[in-house]
Amino acid sequence: MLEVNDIVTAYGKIEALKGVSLSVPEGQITVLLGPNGAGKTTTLMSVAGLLKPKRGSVTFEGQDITGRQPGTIVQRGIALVPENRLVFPDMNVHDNLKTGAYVRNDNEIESDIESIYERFPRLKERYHQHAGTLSGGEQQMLAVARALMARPKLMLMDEPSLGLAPMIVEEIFRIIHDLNQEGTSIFLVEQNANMALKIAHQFYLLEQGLVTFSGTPGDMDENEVIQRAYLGTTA
Amino acid sequence: MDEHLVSILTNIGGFTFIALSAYLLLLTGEISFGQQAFFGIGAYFSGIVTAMWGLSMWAAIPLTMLAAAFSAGLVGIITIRLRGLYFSIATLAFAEMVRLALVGTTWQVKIDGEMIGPNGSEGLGNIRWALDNNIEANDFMWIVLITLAIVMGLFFLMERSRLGSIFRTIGADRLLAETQGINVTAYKVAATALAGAIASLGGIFYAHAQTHVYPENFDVMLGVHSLAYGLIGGLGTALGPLLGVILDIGFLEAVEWVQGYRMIAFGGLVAVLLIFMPRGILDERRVHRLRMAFRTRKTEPPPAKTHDPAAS
Amino acid sequence: MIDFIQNTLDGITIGAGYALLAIGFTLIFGVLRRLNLAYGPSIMIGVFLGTFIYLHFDAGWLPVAIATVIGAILAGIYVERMCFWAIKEGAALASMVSTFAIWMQLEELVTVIFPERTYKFPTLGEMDYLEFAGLEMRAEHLIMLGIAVLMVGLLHVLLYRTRFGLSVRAVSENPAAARFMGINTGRVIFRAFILASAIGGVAGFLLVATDPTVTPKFGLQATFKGLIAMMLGGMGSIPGAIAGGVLLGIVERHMQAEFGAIMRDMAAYALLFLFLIFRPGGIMAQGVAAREAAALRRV
Amino acid sequence: MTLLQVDGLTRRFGALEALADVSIAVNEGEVFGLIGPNGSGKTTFFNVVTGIYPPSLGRISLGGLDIGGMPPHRVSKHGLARTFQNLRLVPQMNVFDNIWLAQHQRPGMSLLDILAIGGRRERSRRHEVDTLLEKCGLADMRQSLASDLPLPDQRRLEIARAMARNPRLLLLDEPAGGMTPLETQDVARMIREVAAPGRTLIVIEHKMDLISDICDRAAVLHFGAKIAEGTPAEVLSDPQVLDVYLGKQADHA
Repeated sequence: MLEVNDIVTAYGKIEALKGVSLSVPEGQITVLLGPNGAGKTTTLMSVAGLLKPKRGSVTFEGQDITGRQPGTIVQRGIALVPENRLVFPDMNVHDNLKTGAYVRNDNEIESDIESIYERFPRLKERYHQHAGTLSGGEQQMLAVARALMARPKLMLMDEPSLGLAPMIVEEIFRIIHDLNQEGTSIFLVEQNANMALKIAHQFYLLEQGLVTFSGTPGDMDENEVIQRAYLGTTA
Repeated sequence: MDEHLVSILTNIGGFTFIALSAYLLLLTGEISFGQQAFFGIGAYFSGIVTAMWGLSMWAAIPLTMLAAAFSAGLVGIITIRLRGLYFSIATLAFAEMVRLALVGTTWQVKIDGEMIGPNGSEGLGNIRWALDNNIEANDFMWIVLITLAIVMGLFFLMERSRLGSIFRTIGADRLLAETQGINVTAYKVAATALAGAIASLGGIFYAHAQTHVYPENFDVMLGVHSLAYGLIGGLGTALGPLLGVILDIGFLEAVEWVQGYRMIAFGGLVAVLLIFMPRGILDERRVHRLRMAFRTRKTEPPPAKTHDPAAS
Repeated sequence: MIDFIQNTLDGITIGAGYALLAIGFTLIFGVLRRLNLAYGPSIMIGVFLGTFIYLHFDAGWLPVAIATVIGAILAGIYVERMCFWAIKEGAALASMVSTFAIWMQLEELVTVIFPERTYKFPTLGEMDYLEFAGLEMRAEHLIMLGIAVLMVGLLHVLLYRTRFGLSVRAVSENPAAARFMGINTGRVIFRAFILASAIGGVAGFLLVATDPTVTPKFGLQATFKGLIAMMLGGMGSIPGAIAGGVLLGIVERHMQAEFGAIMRDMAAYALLFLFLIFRPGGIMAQGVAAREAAALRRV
Repeated sequence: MTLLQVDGLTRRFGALEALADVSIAVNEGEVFGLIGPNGSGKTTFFNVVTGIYPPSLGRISLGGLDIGGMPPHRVSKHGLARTFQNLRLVPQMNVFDNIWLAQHQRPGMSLLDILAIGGRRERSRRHEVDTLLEKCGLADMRQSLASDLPLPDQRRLEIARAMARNPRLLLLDEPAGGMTPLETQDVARMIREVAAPGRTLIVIEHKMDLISDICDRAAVLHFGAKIAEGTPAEVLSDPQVLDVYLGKQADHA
């Protein structure tokens, strides 16, 4: 579904990605693991059109989307749940959801919001509240719901567990799992390797801007994955 | 020397002081819209000292600079908690209050049958120290330019000392400066006071060259110009503000055909320049490059390196 | 007592004009986080375009108003392209100085084309005073107040009921997150600029029409009245801009009536200065929690 | 002998407890590791100790002196220096000046010394900077602008700058963040051979091999609370720590 081909993305002179290739198959959960500073977020940004790769290509459903405007990419069906959630704090929950549907022109937005409320009753309870007053878990839920409003075929998620208590993390992962069951493909960046591997169909390991391993969760000893992904040790 | 040229050079000198004062604050990361207040205080205070009290300009200079430093320092203390735009607007408000206070102030005494002293919007006239002492325009120009050279020299020394680096560190990253042990509050107040004194020096010369000053001379236009000079000329060296002043006053006053359309040409020029050089012509990077080029030609190579495996 | 109420009433009217200026300022500041000093001068271009239409075609107030708004928008676009679009993000100082340079340019342009000191501007018609319980109000002031309230209402609908408004609010709150949602921030900024210029054009027209002379100093006045009103209310807040504008109008009016023009201006700046020192967040200052959150993001 | 004694340190941001009743004692001359998942409060700990945030509760004493709630510049006068996780150099100054500037905080520097541009003492101080640059492997880049350096060199420059002040206690925040294993080994050597001798260090790091390599002792933070302390080997085999990393990792960003 999504093919990333040998992309190089740089900040000024510093290359954060030194030729990353990976693919995300339709209907699956693909996880990208790696230590701090490995280039995980940069990879997501390059896919979502927020950073322009210097080299290489990104194709989605067979079409080249390298360097396209973020709006175009969202319209094609790729939505992003950013790191640290980044909800709009002074907007109420309802308006936050509407921003997710910004690229859409149809008139089913309100009915989609209703179905979001059915899925997340807690957001419905707080639909008039400013997003900044929600708890961390609720904000994460809102960020996921907001991305869903774009009716994505593929969701990019950047560390959805960051900053959340264990119980909430489990809930978020359950949501991700459910979404996938309903047919949305997921590309998930995580530091929480243990949780991520539980729901992943396949995973990649990114170290120093290069993919150093790819396979299914059974392919590598879990402790080694955690050592390399989380701690960045080379033992 | 040609009379026109003398007046241009005197003006360049006078306005470079206020440009330097805005530049000093820019180094510490603050944008002041209010340096014209201290330029104005300098003009009025020194004018009062020489025209009303009959002292010489040489006595007026230290007195005026002290008064300006004191009032600027006070403003610095009052506004110390304000950052960024808030500081800029506060300085603007202060400067406008000073200007309006001058408009509202009349304090005249009779000296030799003439009424002398600030007279509201009619300003302060009869600042005749230079005329009374037979100092011709040409000589006065040299007084201004030599003083400017001394102040610029002090600026260069400051920028080579740790003080300059401390100011730049505060400007680049206030939090870093604090954790580096820099007492940011104290240095900021010091910089504000120093900048006030330097701006007042410009005011002193302006008043004594013009012999008559008006409150409207010190409106916000002057303040924003002084800020723009540093940014046009470049924030990498004290030569930047001078270059900015020369470009504005020197170049455009000298070229006849832009007369009357001066700001149309200059405004457009500056806007275009800032697109390509957002930190001015002589910005930090260009100054660094020039310095490197100069040094490698002139002095020995950097100290021989010893082999260090960590460097590989 | 009657005088006091009368002055307050007049203050509110003039304050409504200031409030519109402040709203324009705050809209631009909201989406850009940079200061547009050329805001007043670009409105002035509109006002002079209106004057031109009036002088040469003897037009009525409606065509003049339309010309004023169009002129302000065109000048606003010029400012946006030169000072914000072309200068990269992060160079806020360069942008600000650039708007100042454009200000100088526009002001000189106007003085070259309109060499006299003042020009006449059409009024909103010859109308009577309305009297009520000893208070009087010029009908055109009432119209001005009415239009200002209408503008605020329209703006509210625009910002809270439309897709464009949603995008403006999103970019103001968090440009990065807005980009993630597929919002083209550059386009939103451009349109917000046009909107702010149009509001400014209306404000300019109203302010000049009720005091029907025009001078090239109008740009400076508009920039500073708008800036002061915005800062009094709190940067980036539209209710704040309205409150700041009205407060400024009332204070100015009372000071003018009691102590004259110099003290009126002095009071405006003193009020601003005191607010900055003691309540930098403006009338609509944020709570302690928000500042704590900001501190968290600092490191 | 204890150099840094932290007792019951708590720091709240609104309803969030970024540090919850943390007590840590670091001995003179020790290299002490501070580990924990992202957002567990490590950097907040540094920020409170260096005075950027005042503590909500608790005591911090450096060599017996209470430094809790002091502003950063005064804390730093008492012999404390730090580096930053996301690098805070003065980008438009060259490498030499970045370090040279830091000397201004040393004992015995008067206003005159701050204004000095020549003289015997100033020359010897400049020489010290060059010696430090060589020790840290930065001599080649002496004249380069700090912003032109690659990341590992920028991190080394930050450490060198902190050392130029001769601090008693040096706090390093992810000195090997974003580095390759080889670069990590280099920086570990630099810390061991140049920074550690005669000094007390606290190091935040995610890379456990670096912690095991250089630290005498370490503590683990989780949700702002200390959950383990001991030698790196002890800490890394602690069942609770393993649980945090390998099991229910959770954060508090």
